[in-house]
Amino acid sequence: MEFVGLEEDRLHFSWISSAEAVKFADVAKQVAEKVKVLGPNKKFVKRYPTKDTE
Amino acid sequence: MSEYEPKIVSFLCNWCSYGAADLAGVSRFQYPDNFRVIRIPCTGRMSPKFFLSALREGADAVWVSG
Amino acid sequence: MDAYTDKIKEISKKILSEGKVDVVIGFRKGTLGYMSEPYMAKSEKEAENLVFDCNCRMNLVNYVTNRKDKVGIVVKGCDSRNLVTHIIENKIKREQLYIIGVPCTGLADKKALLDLAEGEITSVEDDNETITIKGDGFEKKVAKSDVLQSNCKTCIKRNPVIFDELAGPEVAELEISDRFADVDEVEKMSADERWNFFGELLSECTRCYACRNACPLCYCPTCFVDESRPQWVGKSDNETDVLTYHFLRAFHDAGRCTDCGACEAACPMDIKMRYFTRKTIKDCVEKYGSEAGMELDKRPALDQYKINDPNEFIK
Amino acid sequence: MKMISIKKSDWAGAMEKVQKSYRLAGPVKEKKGHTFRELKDGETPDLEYSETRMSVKEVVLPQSEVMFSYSLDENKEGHHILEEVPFDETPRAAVGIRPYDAKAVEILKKNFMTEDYKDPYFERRYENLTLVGMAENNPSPVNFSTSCGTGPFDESCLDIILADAGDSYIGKALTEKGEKFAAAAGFAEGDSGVEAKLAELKEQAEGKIKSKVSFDKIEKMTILDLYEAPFWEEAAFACINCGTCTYACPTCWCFDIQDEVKGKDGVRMRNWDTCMSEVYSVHTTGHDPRHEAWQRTRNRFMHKLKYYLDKYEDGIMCVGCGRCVSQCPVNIDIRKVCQQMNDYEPSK
Amino acid sequence: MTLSEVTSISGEAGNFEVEVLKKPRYVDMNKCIACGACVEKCPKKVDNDYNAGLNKRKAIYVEYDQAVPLKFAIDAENCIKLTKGKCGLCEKTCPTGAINYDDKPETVKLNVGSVVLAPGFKAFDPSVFDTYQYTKFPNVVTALEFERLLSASGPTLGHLVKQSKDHEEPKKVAFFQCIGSRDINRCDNGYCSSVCCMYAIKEAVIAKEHSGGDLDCAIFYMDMRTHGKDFERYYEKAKDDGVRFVRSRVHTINPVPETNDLEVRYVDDQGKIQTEVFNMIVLSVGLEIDGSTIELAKTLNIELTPGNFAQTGTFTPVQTSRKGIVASGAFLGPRDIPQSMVDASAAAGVAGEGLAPVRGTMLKEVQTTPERDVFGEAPRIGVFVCHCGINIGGVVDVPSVAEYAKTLPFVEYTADNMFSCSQDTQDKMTQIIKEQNLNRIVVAACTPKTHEPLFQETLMAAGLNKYMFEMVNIRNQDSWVHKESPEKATEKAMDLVRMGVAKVALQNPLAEAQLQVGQTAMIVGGGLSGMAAAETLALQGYETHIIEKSDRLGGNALKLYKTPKGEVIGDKVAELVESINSNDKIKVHLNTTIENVDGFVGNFKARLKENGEEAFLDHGIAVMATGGKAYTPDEYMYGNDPRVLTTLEMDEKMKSDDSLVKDADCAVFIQCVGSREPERPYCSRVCCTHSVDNALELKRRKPDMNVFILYRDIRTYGEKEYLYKEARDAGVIFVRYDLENKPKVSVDNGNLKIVVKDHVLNRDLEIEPDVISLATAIVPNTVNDLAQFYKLPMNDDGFFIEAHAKLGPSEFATDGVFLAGIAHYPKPIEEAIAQGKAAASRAITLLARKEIFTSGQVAKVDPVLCSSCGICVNVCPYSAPSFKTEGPFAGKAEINPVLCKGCGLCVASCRSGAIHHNGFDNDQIFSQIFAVNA
Repeated sequence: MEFVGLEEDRLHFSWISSAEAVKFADVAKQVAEKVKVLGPNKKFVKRYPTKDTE
Repeated sequence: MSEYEPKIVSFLCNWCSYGAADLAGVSRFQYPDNFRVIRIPCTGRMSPKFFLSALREGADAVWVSG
Repeated sequence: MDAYTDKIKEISKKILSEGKVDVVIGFRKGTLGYMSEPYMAKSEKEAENLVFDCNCRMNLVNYVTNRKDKVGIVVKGCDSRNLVTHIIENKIKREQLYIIGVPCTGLADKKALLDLAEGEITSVEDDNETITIKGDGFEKKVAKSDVLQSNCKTCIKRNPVIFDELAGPEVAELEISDRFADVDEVEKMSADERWNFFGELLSECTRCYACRNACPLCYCPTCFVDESRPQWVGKSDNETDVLTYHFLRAFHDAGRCTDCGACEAACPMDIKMRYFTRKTIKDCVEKYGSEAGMELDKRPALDQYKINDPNEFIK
Repeated sequence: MKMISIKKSDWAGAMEKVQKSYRLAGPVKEKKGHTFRELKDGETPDLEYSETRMSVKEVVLPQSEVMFSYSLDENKEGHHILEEVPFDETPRAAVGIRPYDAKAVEILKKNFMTEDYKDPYFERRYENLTLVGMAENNPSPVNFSTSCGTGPFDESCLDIILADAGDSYIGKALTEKGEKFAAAAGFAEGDSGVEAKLAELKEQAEGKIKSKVSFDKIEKMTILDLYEAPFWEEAAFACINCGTCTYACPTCWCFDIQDEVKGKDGVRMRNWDTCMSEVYSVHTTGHDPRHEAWQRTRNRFMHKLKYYLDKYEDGIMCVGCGRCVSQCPVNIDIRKVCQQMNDYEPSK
Repeated sequence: MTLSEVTSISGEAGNFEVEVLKKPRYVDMNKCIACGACVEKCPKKVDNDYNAGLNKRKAIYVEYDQAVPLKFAIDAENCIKLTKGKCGLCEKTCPTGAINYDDKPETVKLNVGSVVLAPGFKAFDPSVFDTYQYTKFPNVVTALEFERLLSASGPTLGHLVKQSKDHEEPKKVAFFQCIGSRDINRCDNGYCSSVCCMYAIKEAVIAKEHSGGDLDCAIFYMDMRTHGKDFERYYEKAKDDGVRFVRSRVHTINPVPETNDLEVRYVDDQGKIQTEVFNMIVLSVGLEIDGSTIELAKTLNIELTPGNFAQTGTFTPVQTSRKGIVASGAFLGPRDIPQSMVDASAAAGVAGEGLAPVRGTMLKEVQTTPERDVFGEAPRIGVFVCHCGINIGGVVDVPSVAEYAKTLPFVEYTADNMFSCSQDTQDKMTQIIKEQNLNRIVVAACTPKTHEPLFQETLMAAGLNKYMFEMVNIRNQDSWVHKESPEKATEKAMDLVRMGVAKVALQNPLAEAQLQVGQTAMIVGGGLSGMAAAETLALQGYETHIIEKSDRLGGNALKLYKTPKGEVIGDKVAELVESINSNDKIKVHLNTTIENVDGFVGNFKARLKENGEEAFLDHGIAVMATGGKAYTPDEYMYGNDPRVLTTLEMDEKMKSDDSLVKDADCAVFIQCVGSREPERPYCSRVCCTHSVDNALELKRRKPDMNVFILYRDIRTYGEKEYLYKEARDAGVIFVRYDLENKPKVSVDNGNLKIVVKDHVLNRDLEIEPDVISLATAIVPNTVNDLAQFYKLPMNDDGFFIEAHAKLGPSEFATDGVFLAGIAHYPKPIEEAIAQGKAAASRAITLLARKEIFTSGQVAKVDPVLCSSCGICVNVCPYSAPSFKTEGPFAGKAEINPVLCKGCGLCVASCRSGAIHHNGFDNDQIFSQIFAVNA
């Protein structure tokens, strides 16, 4: 996805075991923070046609 | 920018991160409210279709956690 | 090339007459001077029509999917790797096949030929070194290396990996210094540049699916773009849908694509969709050290489940 | 009928002028060659081209066109009711189309604008459209339009015809619509020599067309004979069933209606469809009368060269533009297939 | 039964009377919903034992967040109400009225047939050592404390800091091994605690991960004992990662004045005194048996070893000295998780041997409501939103959420409940489902992980298929974590409910496949572990077949001489073989190989070649006890001189008192022959003990014989350490060598000569032995075909890969196939037998069910869409997909619902979109994605 130009921070992967509540909350904060920095996503978003496409 | 509240679709593994999220609740750890969780049986279930679809539908980010 | 053609005819007639195969799938001369058409010879007489030249741009493995009869097939190096994947993925059995391997010196880029032509092309001749384009009142000779299809310039396997018989002596493999230069270039761009680059790349796509249909890997009974439960990819020429299609198709070919170039050769709009598949090839080579279709007993890189070394040596 | 002669150097100015009252579509030179598309303001149709991959079909029957919009939100007024989408009534012109492509529009009309039924989407676009043709002095080697009842200088379906006469474009306004357009563009009036010059160019151009098809015998054969002819499997073997030929074809008119919904808002749209695809013919039961790839190929040729011929008794559903021939990835050639059909002698 | 202890056991095997004292919890387990409201209010803080006293908990508490049962308890010693009669805050706070200060202890009498003792261990308390000054310096911590510091759920949330007041991050950490182990001078624990080397390495590696690579970790040790499966690799990797290993026992720690640092003095490998300053010192404390356990053993009349572990026999590894009472875990000796798991299963298996005749005699039938057929009905969704007292209702606007849910498609009924999980609400829900004719239910409340089964029962009681249900997590993942923004939390709850409704609307009733389990067991391998497995299976009443490729039972044990405990192995094996042969439930197939296996759990079918003839054997489960063999060395003159023997050959010579041994004046044992080498990077686990034992035996036979053991690390783990000490006391000379400087064996004038570099003297030592015994590696037997038949994974060394390295050592990820003995990893007799019994015990849990019900949430192939590419077959870790061999869809894939674990890997991998995932199908997940935005 990055290859086609999606910002790196729009996709996050992590491994958190069921015991790692702290890590979960931390990662959640980081993810939210990074995405906020990026601003609203414009890529890959389907613009649904609402009226004549012309 | 402070107004901007992204919507982040999170796919959480039932056995790992979903449990961690539950536990975070038990422990009352506060974290941002931007996540909309979809419980999946295992991160192996995660298909590229879901990433694409989430973004297509206007999610600002996707978070997959196992 | 004529030598290949003669040998292919000879082998085909032999295996057809001996009953080793029911049909031979190869190429015949097209109606346009710069095209060869996939063709199935069912008799010795029809085998006379077979040819092989630098216009044989389609990947014939596409034509053997799920066949039940005994098939002779003409394959280049890349095609033979698709054949390996086909056998691994149960699309055909090795026993059904009589493989006529063509040590390949590359295909001529259709667009390059047309650009060189000064009128109608009546024939394109290829002696492995030089291409001669003949037409209405003109004749041009060019070095073959100047008009190669771009995938042929970075070919890693010109000789077939499996075959029953070769149509000519093996050729030297290419020495490639900078195999993924095109992909590297894109990777160097910023996210926005890449986004615009691909937007531009796909802007003319009409979703005719020639690339998919020319691809031997795309044999699913129902393609994901045609799935209806739910129908999550729209069918219009909407740019997101177009991108979704190209993007996910590349995902599906990851670890399996041999860069045969049939997709690009088939595209009526000259879209360079191999950027997508080549990125997956690069990643598979770099991350898993795996090339598609090199061995019959090795499944594609992303087809494997490996139990990771359990590294939590917790007491 | 007004003669037109306009210096090439004046062309851009005329187009700029006409854009004040018309929306234009035409050939534009891009990286990979000429494409035919809607023009942005200030873009000039480039008449110095040999071919465009897509035809004028896009203008009267866009690849994707929204028909209705609707809302599923029960809190909104008029929910669950299909609403028409607004249409821009500004006159449009397709400038620089080949005369035989205009003939294709005529063929499309047979489907979309019949006596009994008029497709409103097609009709409003057609009625609003002025067809400004650009005759072809050097038809491509795959062009066989003269066998199809039209040609590189066919005036029958155009509003204006233009032709390249060296340093100027000459031509004539053929209809009232054409005259209006010519006036809006301020085309200079041509002298009486124009007519003769056009005739001369026409003869030269038509003479250059070597490729021909005949369908005289097809007409006389029965559908069943042709349908069951033995050559189909071989003729269609190479076909990969992509949609290239159908999308490139100026006369292929099939479409598919789709709903797209996001949240509670949706649209109903129609998209080009292609008979080459399996989903085109598969029934909801799962049965597919044209399950085999070659059956779909046969259907396309039978429709173009036999069913249409029988139904409308007005030639074949083909204008001989040659796009499908040059764009087909596997070199399936309608000329060859037509020949095979015409030459076929049912054994009976 | 929690908070309980056994006070006495009377009677005998088969009919014990056990008296159990059940202490009061002061919290009604049926009412407690573990919401934690009480903890917030409780004013009394107490040291938290779970975090090794490093932080505080309250007097009402749950030990840790994942405790089972997840119910709170009041610590009576610290509760203000119970000690002083005041407070009572928790009672007021509890939304469900679960607090009961009047709870009383009660004595429960149980009548049981067998008893399993699993009392565990306690960590050694290093306060007794004044040298390490554990009590004096805050930065000297035990490994257990360090473990908690590293843990994400620990007091510092995994952030490593010093325990001195500055709480800075340490730069240098030292680990001292063998604290309270291998030491009879100061602590009387002469045994090796077995696990400390490995946990120290692990803690060092994790500390480096948490604190960044430049954290310096040094481990001070005597012998590095990484004898467990894959441990040696981990040790090597730790070295590569920069963990320092210093072979030395530190004698003093001195504080560095003005700092919180500690100076360490030790003697290095070359005999030089070194000093080094560390910020933290971790004492790798050993395992020991708690005094109360020793008391219990006395009460129960169970004999203990010198180390106070339960006394067992090598061939009866979990059997205590009292019949009917078995033991497991660290009570049997210091051990790690996998070994404890093996013991536990073995103990259960042995305990069950005596109970087989009465199995299933005390069960009760459960009443069920017939399931309503909802096929063809449009969805009628009921949405129940839970307040959970104030847990959700205090943050999220529950009535609005319920109101909002009404507007969603197909929702016919909504309600908000105070406590959805209470019995009366459940009954009401059942009634509403029936009255409103609902066919799909959404409950927005806590987490499905704890409450889904409860609500599913409600659905079943109302006659609905239990899968027509979706739980929306608005407590754990919403109200509890977004307390500060109630509006956003409410918005999120609405979004989540919308997603849940969208998903459940597409849910279909799911059937749970049922499968008969063939009641026959097949054991591959007639060695000790195979026979042990057969014995347990047969004693529990199952027809058992042993497949042995050779012409006799016994395997490697036939070549062994005696156990370190002195048991003559030959006699014991003969006894075992006799008991196997005389058991009419066991059929032994000698000279038999397995040609092919078809089928799956409960229904395997093997094609055998028995004495050259084809035979078939249907079996419900299989045990892989395929064993291993001695590696044949190509070094140390082996094969070139008859005086160079392998350990097994040495055993033979000792058995027959061969003149080679009898007349020898000098014997040398060389360790790690073929083990711990680059091409075989694992420790063979048994060789140190074996060589030490043989050396000792030689000394016993001929006390003036010169006996040398050339070793790299001596790994006599557990109570085997006593042998090592005894051998040193008896005059066996131990000389250590490095992999880089292996001993050199040559023949000089017809005499054997060994040159080895002595580390202490730092010069070459020449020995002229009369006999050399090579401790050769154990290599697994080649069983690639079996692995393929059952689709079992193997590691790079050729040992099978078990289901889980820690928690599932005796079974495979493939259902119905179990693992025992050397095929898993090299191990001594008692561990091989224990694992044989463990494998049998695991198998019995399956066999005893007679039929298996599978989850409905499995993957399913649509053959029309399947393209037969085989990716699902290849990618599945559980071998659930295969190709159909007959019928109209022959060649297409199908998934055996019994084997499918519902992970969805195949679904995601299927390019053709041909695999449906019941309960998590693509359309359902898409519908959730589509519903994310309103």
